[in-house]
Amino acid sequence: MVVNFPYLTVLVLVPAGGALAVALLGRVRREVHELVGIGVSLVTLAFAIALTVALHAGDPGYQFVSHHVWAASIGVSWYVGVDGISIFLVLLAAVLFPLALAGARARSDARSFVGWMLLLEAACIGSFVSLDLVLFFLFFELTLVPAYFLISGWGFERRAYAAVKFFVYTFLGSAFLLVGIVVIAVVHQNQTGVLTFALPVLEHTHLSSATGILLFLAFTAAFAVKAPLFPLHTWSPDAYAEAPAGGSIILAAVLAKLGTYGIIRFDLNLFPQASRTLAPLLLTMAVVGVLYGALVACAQSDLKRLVAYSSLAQVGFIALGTFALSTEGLVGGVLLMVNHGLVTAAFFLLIGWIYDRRKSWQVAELGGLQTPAPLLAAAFTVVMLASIGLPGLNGFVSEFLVLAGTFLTHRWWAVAATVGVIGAALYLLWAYQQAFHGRPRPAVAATRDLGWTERVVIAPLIVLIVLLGVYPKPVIDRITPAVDRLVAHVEQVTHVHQPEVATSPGARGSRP
Amino acid sequence: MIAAAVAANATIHVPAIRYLAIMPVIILLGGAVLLLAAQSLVRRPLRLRFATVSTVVISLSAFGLAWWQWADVMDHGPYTTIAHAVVTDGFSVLVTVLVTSATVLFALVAEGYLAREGIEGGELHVLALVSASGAILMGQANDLVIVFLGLEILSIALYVLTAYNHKRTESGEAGLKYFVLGGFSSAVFVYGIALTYGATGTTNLAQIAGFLSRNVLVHDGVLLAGMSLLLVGFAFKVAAVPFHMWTPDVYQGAPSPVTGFMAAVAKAGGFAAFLRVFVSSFGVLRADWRPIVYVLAIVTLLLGAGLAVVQRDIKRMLAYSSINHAGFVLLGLQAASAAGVSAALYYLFAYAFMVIGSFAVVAVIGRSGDMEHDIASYRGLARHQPVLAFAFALLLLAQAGVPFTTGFLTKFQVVVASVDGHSVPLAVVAMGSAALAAFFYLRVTVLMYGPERAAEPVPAAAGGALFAPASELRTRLNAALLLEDVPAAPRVVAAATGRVPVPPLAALAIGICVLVTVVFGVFPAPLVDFAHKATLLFLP
Amino acid sequence: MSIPGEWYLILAAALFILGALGLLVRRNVLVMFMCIELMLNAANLTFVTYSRMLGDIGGQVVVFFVLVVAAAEVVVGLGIVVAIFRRRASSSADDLNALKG
Amino acid sequence: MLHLAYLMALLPLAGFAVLVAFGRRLGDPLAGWVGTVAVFGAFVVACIALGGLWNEPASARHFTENYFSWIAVGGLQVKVGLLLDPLSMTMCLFVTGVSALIHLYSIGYMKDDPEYSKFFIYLNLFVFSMVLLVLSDNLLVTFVGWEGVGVCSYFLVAFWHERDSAASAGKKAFVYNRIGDAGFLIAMFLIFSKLGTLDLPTIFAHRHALGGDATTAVALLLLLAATGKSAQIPLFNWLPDAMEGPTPVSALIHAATMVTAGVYLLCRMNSVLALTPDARWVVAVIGGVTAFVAATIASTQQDIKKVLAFSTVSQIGYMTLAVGTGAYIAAIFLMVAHAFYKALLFLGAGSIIHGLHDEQDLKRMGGLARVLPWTYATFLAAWLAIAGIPPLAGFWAKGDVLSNVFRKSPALWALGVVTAILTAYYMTRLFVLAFRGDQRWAHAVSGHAHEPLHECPWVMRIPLVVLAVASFAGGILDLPWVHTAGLSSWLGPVFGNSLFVDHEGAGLQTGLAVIDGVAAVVGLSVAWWAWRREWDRPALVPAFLQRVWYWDDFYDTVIGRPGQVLAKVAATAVDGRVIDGAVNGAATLVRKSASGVRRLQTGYVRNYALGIVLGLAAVVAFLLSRVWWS
Amino acid sequence: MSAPMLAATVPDSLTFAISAAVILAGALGVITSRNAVHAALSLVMTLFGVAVLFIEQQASFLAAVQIIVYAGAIVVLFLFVIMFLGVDRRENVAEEPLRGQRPLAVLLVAVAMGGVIALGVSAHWATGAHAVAGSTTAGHHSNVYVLGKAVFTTYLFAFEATAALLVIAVVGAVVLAKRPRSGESRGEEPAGPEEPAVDGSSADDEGPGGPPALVGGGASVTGAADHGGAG
Repeated sequence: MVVNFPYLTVLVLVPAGGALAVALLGRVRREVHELVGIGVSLVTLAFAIALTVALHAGDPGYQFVSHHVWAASIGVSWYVGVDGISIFLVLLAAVLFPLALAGARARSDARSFVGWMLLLEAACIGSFVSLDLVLFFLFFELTLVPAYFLISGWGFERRAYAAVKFFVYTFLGSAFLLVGIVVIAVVHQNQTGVLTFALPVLEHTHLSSATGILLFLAFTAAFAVKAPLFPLHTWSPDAYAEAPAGGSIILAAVLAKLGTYGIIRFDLNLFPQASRTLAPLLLTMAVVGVLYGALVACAQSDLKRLVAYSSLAQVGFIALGTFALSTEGLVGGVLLMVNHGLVTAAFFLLIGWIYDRRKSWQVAELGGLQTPAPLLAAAFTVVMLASIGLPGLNGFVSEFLVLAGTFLTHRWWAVAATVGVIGAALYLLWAYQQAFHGRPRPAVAATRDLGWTERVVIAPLIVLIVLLGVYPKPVIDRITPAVDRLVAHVEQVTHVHQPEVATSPGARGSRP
Repeated sequence: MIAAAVAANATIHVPAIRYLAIMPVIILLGGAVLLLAAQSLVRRPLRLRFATVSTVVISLSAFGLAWWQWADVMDHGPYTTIAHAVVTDGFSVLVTVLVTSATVLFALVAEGYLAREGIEGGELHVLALVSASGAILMGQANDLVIVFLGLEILSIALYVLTAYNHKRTESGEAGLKYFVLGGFSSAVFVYGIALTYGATGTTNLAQIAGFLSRNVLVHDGVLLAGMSLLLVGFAFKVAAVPFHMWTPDVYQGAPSPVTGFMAAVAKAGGFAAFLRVFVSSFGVLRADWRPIVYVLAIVTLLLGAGLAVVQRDIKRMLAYSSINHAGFVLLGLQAASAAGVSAALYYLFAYAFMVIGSFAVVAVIGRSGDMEHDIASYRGLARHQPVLAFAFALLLLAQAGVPFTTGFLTKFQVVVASVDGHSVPLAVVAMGSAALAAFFYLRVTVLMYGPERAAEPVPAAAGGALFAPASELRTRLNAALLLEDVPAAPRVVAAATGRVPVPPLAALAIGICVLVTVVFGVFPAPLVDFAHKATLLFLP
Repeated sequence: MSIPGEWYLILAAALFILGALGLLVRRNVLVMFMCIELMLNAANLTFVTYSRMLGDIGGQVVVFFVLVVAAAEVVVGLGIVVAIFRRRASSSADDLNALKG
Repeated sequence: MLHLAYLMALLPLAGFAVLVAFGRRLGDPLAGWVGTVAVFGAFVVACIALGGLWNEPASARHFTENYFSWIAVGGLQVKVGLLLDPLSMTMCLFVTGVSALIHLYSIGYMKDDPEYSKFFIYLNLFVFSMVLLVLSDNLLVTFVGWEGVGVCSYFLVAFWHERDSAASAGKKAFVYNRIGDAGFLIAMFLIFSKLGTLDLPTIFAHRHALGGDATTAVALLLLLAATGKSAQIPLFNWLPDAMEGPTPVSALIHAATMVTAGVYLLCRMNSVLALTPDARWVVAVIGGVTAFVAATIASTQQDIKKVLAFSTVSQIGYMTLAVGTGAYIAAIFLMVAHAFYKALLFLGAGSIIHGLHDEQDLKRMGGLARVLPWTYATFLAAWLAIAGIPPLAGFWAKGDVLSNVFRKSPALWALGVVTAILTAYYMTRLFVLAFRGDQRWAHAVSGHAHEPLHECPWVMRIPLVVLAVASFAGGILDLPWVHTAGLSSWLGPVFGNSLFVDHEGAGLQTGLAVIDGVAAVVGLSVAWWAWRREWDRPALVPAFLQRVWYWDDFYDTVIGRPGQVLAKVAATAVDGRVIDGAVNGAATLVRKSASGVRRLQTGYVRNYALGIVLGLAAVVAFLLSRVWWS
Repeated sequence: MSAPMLAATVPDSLTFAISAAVILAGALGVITSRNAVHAALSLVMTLFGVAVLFIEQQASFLAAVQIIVYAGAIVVLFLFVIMFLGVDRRENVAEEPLRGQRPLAVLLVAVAMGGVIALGVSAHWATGAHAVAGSTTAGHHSNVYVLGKAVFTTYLFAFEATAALLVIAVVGAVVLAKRPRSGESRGEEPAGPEEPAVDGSSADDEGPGGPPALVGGGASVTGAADHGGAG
């Protein structure tokens, strides 16, 4: 590949341009808009795959970097690059958008829908590749706009409430983020005289512990809302439930990852000391989220809300792995982001299709779907089992890594979270039984099974779910160097080392 | 008798004048007067168009001259002229550019408005031109007297403009309220000048600063009293809480294009003088006034955003939002630094386009009579006029601070300035208020992009009986939050259906506003650099 | 030996305060205008006094401008009152409260 | 030849893949044959591997091979590989063997089921998972198999998903297993954190580095896992419900193979268990108590499969008891023997149910001996075997367990003997009620006049016969007096030092064996006498036992219902009112306070002026205060 | 404070005392008289008092302007409007419809008064630099000369800028007094003599010099300035 070609810039601009193109396309048949949308997102996917393949697996640093001054006088630059952590999130977004476009089509006004979706894709990818804090913030915030319009434009009954709640809540969270970003840049400027927002530079800012903690809290406020972490999650059930299927997919599978990604990328890099100091707090939030999410999910009769709460639990796992601050935990966390993205996307796709057929998400009104729609049921089963964390499917590997990594550093939190593993089985199987098992009523018995397009859309997800469960090594191998670098950075700053896990137990002494 | 007493040789040497410095003002004022005269020469049907074109031409010439000034300042540095009464520096040029462009946009918007309302328009444009010259004067004033005169030129013309639409009772009421309170605050302001004069012996800003830096008067009662009276005068003009109370009434009552003009120009002029006087002249005393501005900013931010949430009239809502924006600009002032000044300037500049564009839409949607300002009028707008709705949504979202619009950069820069000035809590409050503000901007977009009727046949999602209490609670909350349904009066609904005619010039103005907001949001460097170079003549 | 400036200044302050008080308590718009004039006069008196105390002509010049402003303000203000009066025959400020909230 | 061992897992997996892809097109019965052939292939491979292993010297019967690295992060290196030693070999043999037979049986049993091919998909997947569980050389990969069999069990129990009871039972099975899995997971974390590996040979080699407390914890956590999978107290009550699955499933998964995985796991980890006597006591007590409790319940059940299910629980209790006493070989012996006769019992029961058109109630059977001769004959062998009548397999295997227990703890031994009596009792009761006495099933077949009661087809008969032979002769695997040739010598090296070796004299051993035999005969006779003529004796089936010692009710009251309430409270009160309420409340607060402040905006210009003056006063006051207080 | 007072000459003291009394009485008259006409007349009283104090402080020209512009033009305009509108009815001053307005206002005034007095006792009132814009008596020139010179030098630009104010006043008066074209308003009948001077003369009177017709004092102001400039 050409070394200096701005691949990532193109990756961001392709969907953005696609959005513009769709907007300018004028009044043509809806299929044309949809095809253009799918085409553009497939091109993006091709780019993303090419980048993933070209990524040097062993290189922990940022790759495909392009750095242009954007607004010199305020120190902001167009500074993008990926490492093993972000590339898979980019890939995740690139995979899910075409599927969402193809699998969850708008009921009306396809042009705007496709346009917003493509803009959202650009914003999501932009967030994942940004290495400049302000640029990240820009994209991070930009995601709100299309997401907001997707919810309020194509959502369900209480979409207005959900959309505004989503927007304002996350906006409020990012208010702290913006101030935090500015503060660290100013502190850095006072130390070095250079005003910059570049992450690799700001990493070396010396922060007093009080400042570090405050900044950490400011950053984390935004990310925890976005993720969402307990107890800042309450926008998510509403938003996921009221959004159209495509919106729910992206919201839960990609957008929410911005929060956890932000924690890993920015909190840990910028405030290692504070991250370690406050890890018990965050771990507790995470564990409570895991258990609480499961508990509340048990009481949901609405499939979408149920998945929303299960997401809360899953995000808890991600945060758990992150703040375990061990290599295993972090790799698990990153992997879980990808896996949860795939699983949730599949969930919302399937739930969307169920809604198309039955006009309801209430499990009680679905009963017996498996008989008329075995393929749908099979797909749902696989996804459900992946979400439960069945070994051999993708969820398990990441969940195990997270828990094992957490156990190394924070034993009891891991134990508590492991108990949460039971919960997932409880509510998902209950919901599955309610929705799919039993003798179908006549209305249900006439339900269509998956059609060809639907099969084509869900198949890649199922394949990925299985593939990442059986052979996650290529992914892990690329994530690990970046995580190692991150952990080393944290350890170097905090002078606290993760318990060493010798590969050869013979070499081990007594463990702490 | 007096003449006889004057010695023959006691000639008066008129101070040197650099005409370039005052040329924009001269053009605006002279143009206004010429326009007034020429009106009578034009046949009535053409009068409106003539006035519009003239105003645009006049403002554009001033605009062009401002760029000449810019080149001059950049090449040769800033200077004062006419006995140091006016100053030409980057700051003043930026204000000039801002004000003249706002005037151009105002003229474009007003054209359609006047035609629709059937109002004679010549004087409106004349007054706007004069008012704009007042704002420019405030930007380049180097003397409290000039500030005062600029303020009055700006304000008195605005009183008239506010009361301009004699067909609306609200217009008159707003004009009167504005006038009474404006006169009151002017009196306060003048008294403040008097006390400052007594304490420093001069009204010249540079001399005040020089005096204060040479003499230790840090806790002089008269000086502080004078300064606080000046502060109140400015705070009134820029609508900082608790001196804001005229704003919603006046914004609502004034003709919609005038409201946009007022929000952009009066705020810019007020802040320009505010910044110059306090950062330059009273820079030495910043320890005294920064806490006040700090508190003012917090109250302004929160109250502006909070009160906007409960408004149903879009103009009132935008008025409160402008109060919120004033709070943000106060952040730049509070920083009392070069960064703060340029951030505030950038804010004012970007805001001018957003707010004029917004009020242009409001003027269009207001329909004949300029009365349809209940937010319910915006219900379903996106169905009929997607482009208009999109433009409005964009302008509102930009005001909320959405990225890749100038609206984000405005907030970003004042926050940077504020943090730089060690006022982190203030920055946090500001961004928090931005989230609150997002709420009401979104409310409008929710309506625009919502269904046309209050209730649309929604897909049957049978509510789980299990959670009846919770969902009932939610329903009540939604109603309480005015989110789900804004019950509209039948009249409004009837009027709101169907397309609203958009005058081409207004469309042009809206287009320019959107373009500026977006283009400089995506490629911020030119505008940001502009504001960064637009520093004050001197900083203590 | 003339009266010290302080006395003038205190008198001016009192006048200013009385003007403000009048603005707050009177309902008639015209009287409110007059109260504003009182306040402006207080400012003028202050300027002139300072001009004497500091031996500086500047204060007197400012008064000159204040007078012009006051005149212009009154013209416009009365114009507005007249315009409003066409619609309702009241000059009470309390009758104007259609815009609120 | 050992290098082919992976085929044991791969063949069923291939069968699974083929059936997923083409199962529906292959249809009935071709899909069944594909599945069966795959598993038979696995069995053949197992036999070949056995040959390979057999040829090695006893000390070198240990074959490992790595295939690919599954997870490699930091210290966690998980490779997918196999560990073939006599223990896993034995397991593989009977797992694939019994599975093959039951596959064959299912071809007949599942005939005409609308989801015929799906059944074999699940079955093949199950066999794959089970083999993976058994063969893996890494605890985490074992866990993969462990979960795999669990999920297959879920699928198969809920196979007739239109039945609510089946669906619920599947869910229950999965959730109970999941509780055990949490234990497994935490045990793995603990091992990993202490040893940095999950590789079995490495764990065994460095087990001493675990430290005392951790060892006990690991052992107890694995026990928790085992109680889930092997249906031991306190997690045993999913197994009876699991009988909702098709009968071949009950035979294969819930009798012969999967449920013994817990015991296998404990055997596998014997070297760790050996370090913690305390934990072993717990294992033993749980096993003994489970055996007894389940036997009492089995004595009172009306449903033929429920009786067998509780019998399974009881028998696995014996195995656990054996593990707890360190008699691993006895445990494995009983496991194998049990696999034969319990599979046979289930298949026989299936044959009956099949014949009676899904009638499972013992009250509506009786006198079947004449109608179902093949079933009757084979069932007879299994009955005697499980009852412990010499010289059938059950006698030897159970005797082996009890004689080991006796030395360890006479109290537990006594409990075991009482259980043995009960075992003979309930099996006899079942046998008598089903095959002897009056034919009480007329109405069951009345609706199916076109299809009169019939003996099962030959595909189902072959497995019955094969298993009957195995049940009859299974004892030869490990006869007490030929320790050098049987299982003991074969498995001995695997357990090494951790094996509890009983050194009691031959006399005592004989005595114990006699007591076993007598116990069996006593139980058998009592049941024969009590149930030969009567089929309804309420006095002998107390509600307490029928309701499973109120175990389900207890869980429901203590955990289930409070849990539901808790969930509902969390969803509505906590999430709705508190957390969401705080958010909405904040919004309402803003609105309310704004409405309050809004009232200040009266519209009266004089009020506004007052506001300005107030603000002015505040500003001036602040600044002047700086004059006076500075 | 009292010592300087005593040091002043008796005529000065008397003049000040009387003027102060007149000023305050006039101010009180403005804010208490029920009739707007009386208020306007009270205002004249105050303006006159202030003019006296201007003279007392050597600002004789301003005193003249004060009388001519304020008393002569502005108050006349007030009276004109009062009479024109016919709103010279009595306002019930004793009653205050707005709750809390009056007590708060009085309280604030009391506090402000106290503040002023406290300030007067403790602080220096005039701390500024002397004669920055030019001495009041530079070279023994007359007040008018000095004033005029300041206007055309230091304050030249401000002076020119006032032109804009006058333009606004003119245009504003025209706009506001214009009768609504389409008549939903009260004034349906042909326009009365509503400020005919404004309407008639200002339309063609433009330029920075400002229209003299608008305010009586306008002429004086410009006139005086012209005069100074010529001199």
